[in-house]
Amino acid sequence: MKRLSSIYFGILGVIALAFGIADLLVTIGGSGLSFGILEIPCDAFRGGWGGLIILSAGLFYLAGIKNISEIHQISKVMMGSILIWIIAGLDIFAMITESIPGGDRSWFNTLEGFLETYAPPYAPAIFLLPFSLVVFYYILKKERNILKKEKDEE
Amino acid sequence: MNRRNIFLVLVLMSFCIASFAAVIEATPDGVREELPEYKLEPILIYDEGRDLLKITIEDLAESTGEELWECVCRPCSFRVTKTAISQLYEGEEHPTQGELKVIYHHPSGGHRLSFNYLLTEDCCTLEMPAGTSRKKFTMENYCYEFIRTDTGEIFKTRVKAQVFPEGFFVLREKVKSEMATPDEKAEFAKQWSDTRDKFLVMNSYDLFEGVEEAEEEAEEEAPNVVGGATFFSILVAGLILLLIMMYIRRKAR
Amino acid sequence: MKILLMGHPNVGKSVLFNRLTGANVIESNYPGTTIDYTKGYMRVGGEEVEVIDVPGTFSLDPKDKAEEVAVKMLHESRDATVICVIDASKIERGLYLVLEIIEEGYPVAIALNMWDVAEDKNIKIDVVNLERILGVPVVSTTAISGEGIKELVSRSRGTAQVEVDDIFERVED
Amino acid sequence: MTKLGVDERWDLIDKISKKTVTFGEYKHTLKDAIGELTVKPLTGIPIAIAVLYGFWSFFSSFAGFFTDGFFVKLFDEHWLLWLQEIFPGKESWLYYIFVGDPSATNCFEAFGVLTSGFFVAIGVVLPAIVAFYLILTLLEDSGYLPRLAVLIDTILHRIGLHGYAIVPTILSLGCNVPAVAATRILETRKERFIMMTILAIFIPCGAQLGIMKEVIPDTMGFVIFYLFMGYLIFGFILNKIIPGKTPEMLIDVPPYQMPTAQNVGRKLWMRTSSFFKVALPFVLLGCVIVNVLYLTGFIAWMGDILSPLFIGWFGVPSETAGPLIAAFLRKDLAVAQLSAIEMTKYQMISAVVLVSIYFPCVATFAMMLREGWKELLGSIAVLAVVVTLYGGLLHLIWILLGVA
Repeated sequence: MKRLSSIYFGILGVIALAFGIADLLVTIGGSGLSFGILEIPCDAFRGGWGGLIILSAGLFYLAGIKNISEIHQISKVMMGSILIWIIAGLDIFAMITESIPGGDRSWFNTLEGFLETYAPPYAPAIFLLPFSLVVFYYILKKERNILKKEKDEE
Repeated sequence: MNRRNIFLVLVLMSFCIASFAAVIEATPDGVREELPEYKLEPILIYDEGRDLLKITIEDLAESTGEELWECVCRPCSFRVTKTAISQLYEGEEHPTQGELKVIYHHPSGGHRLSFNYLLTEDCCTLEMPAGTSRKKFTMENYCYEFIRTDTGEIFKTRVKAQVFPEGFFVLREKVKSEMATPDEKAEFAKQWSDTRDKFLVMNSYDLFEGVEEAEEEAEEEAPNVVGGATFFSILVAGLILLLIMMYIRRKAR
Repeated sequence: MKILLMGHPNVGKSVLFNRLTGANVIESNYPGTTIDYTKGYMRVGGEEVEVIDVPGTFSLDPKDKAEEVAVKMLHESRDATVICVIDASKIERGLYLVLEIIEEGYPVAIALNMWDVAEDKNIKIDVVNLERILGVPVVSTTAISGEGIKELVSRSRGTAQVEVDDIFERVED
Repeated sequence: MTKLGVDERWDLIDKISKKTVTFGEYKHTLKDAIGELTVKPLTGIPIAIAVLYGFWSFFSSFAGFFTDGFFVKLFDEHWLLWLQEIFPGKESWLYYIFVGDPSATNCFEAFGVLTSGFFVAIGVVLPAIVAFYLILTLLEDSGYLPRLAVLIDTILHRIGLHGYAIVPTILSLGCNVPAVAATRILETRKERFIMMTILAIFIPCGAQLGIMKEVIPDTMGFVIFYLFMGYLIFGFILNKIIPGKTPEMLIDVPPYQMPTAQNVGRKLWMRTSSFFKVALPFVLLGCVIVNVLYLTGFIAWMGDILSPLFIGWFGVPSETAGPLIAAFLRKDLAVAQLSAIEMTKYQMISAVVLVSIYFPCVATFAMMLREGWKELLGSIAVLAVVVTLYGGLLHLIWILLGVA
């Protein structure tokens, strides 16, 4: 089980690292890029600053995969996920705050307009989000077998 | 270790400089000299002294030191300036030199000299788009932004793709780097002459994007409601799941 | 009746204070200094009780302005009952201040706060025995969730002065 | 009452704890491991960067949602039109002060107390302040803020402040008024003076950041970077000049815990209401005074006197004298007035930097007065030096860049 999770988070770390570097390069490059539903933003805030954070999330993952069952190593993996949640979460929050007001036409957005703000393309962080949630499963499993061990001791 | 870095940087720099200087922009040989039948209105523009100049395309070619048939850039910059003026100024209104600014993306002397002559030196700025150089042109080089400084109005346009024949730039690159075969050169000379003539003959809304006369309604790509709906439902489902899990954990404690 | 809430900084004193006093809270400034403290009121058994959230202090010999104010406030209210808030996961540090206040002759009640943190860290405290030795009410509380607050309030009203020498005896047997 | 000596007390405590406390085998929980990550510099700094990104992103989405989404529409299409209709005496100076110039299409440019005063106070500043204090309280209650302070202590110590000075600094991004109040956390007068001065001068307040975002979106990055550099440099200089030493920082870092909604709500309410009780009256008062000064031509007169200084030394057109003086009362209005003046991009950067350095808004001025008038005079002296030096330096940079 341990081997599988360190491989999983190793791959996730490399992908996050790649996305972070892509963000930074695109921002330096000057014009945004998009392939299908993935869009790499080119503004200094989301691309540059955000890219830097996704990059460090990747580093956290990679730093955490060696003998992953040890508590300090899981915390690094967990921190990698937390960084991704910050970026992706706030991107989604930005989408939500964008979708509700109706601009100059009406007070509130039309349903079609509302849904349209959630349409692709999305920033890289949102693609990493579902994969970063796997760390929860791993922690819950670890807690369950700690409880089991305690029960065996009593 | 850092000695190796410095060496690496030096190599890189020299490579850039070499490639940059290689290309000298000139008229390709074997070009048709006779010009087609064309009728172009002169550009009307006040100079600093407030008297109205009438600049025809021939004056432009003469004053910038080349025969009209020798260059594509002069007709192109003439026509794009003429179009911009017709878009930014109504009826009897004419621009004054120094009041109309242009940002162009074509590094050739033809463009620079023409714009400087038409609009005066400090109104013209060249910005090289990423990924293009003197040797390698793309459609990106044929975009222009005209700014009326008194009102702040901006007219953005670019040459339409169909003005350049298929594979024109690839062929040009080959010719420029002396790797073209003789008949490729001849083919390029022919395409080059055709393009030049188009700038003399075609009317402006066929040459340039965003010109009102032929109002082709840009179909606003349909809002991707379906994509938005799926993402939103996944989001809501995820949140509900999270709340249930939190509730269970609190209950368990 | 007046209650002083004392203890180290960051042991959850103000959270406990919010629990005790509800909404009617006044942010005031100790005269002559720039140190703020909050004062509030609560009704216990039909009686109006004034509760003061004293600035955090590590001991009764002050090392900075805030501690000076804490000691002054203590000495100004001779008749007050003191609720000492201790971080249950770091009990020894808390007891030092408790003993100092007991020596000053104030009736004291102890709130072993952050009880949940102590449990997470697997620290077990024999509250009954501690109460027997110190001779003052000791109540385990988790201010954030509100557990133990009612018991703390009711038992702190009945507390009385205690002699340090008696504690010495009780700790032996 | 027998008094114990220190050692006797510790013996007694040992005896008591032996009898009552049994330590189970203490396993490092995940929470502690993560806590450690946030404090150690190598891993702590990227986390701090991420938290500040979160802080800023939440702030702009939240504030944007209310301001651009609803308040702009509410104020411009309903409040302004209604006021312009019912307010008596179109041309009278009373009308001019309260409603501003009748031809204005949006509250932002009307410059009347009831129109742009209210719009800025409620439309722009309220959401900014609420968003701001919400995040700050969450960081405080969760226990992350003290750790951030520990992390930043080394950097801040070089400019004579200790880690906890990060709190007033972040606070002043919301509004300078609570920040000046928050400087009370610092112990010595020297630290408090340094903090108050560089805070009032270099950190633009929330409302002004909002307006900057609208007026000069592309060059905003330069302005903030430039101000932040000033913050560090002048902090360093002040620390060297003023006698006295800065004490070592003694912070007790609390364990991480989930902030409770009730506690956060109470703190948020207390801070926002205290802002409105203290700052809002001054904001509106400032608006009245600015209009009166404009009406009586005082600002124009001041402009002529100062114009050699502006053109020669700062390299900005003389019309900016008006907004600069208005900046004393209301920084955010000044930035808006600047956008109406015709100048090059670089002059605009200088002008906005000057306006944000030039003077804290009158509400901050009053708060500093409350802290002690000697400090206030000291701050004004430092301010005068900073303005001439910094403004001239910027102008020099533009000249060297050949863009003057």
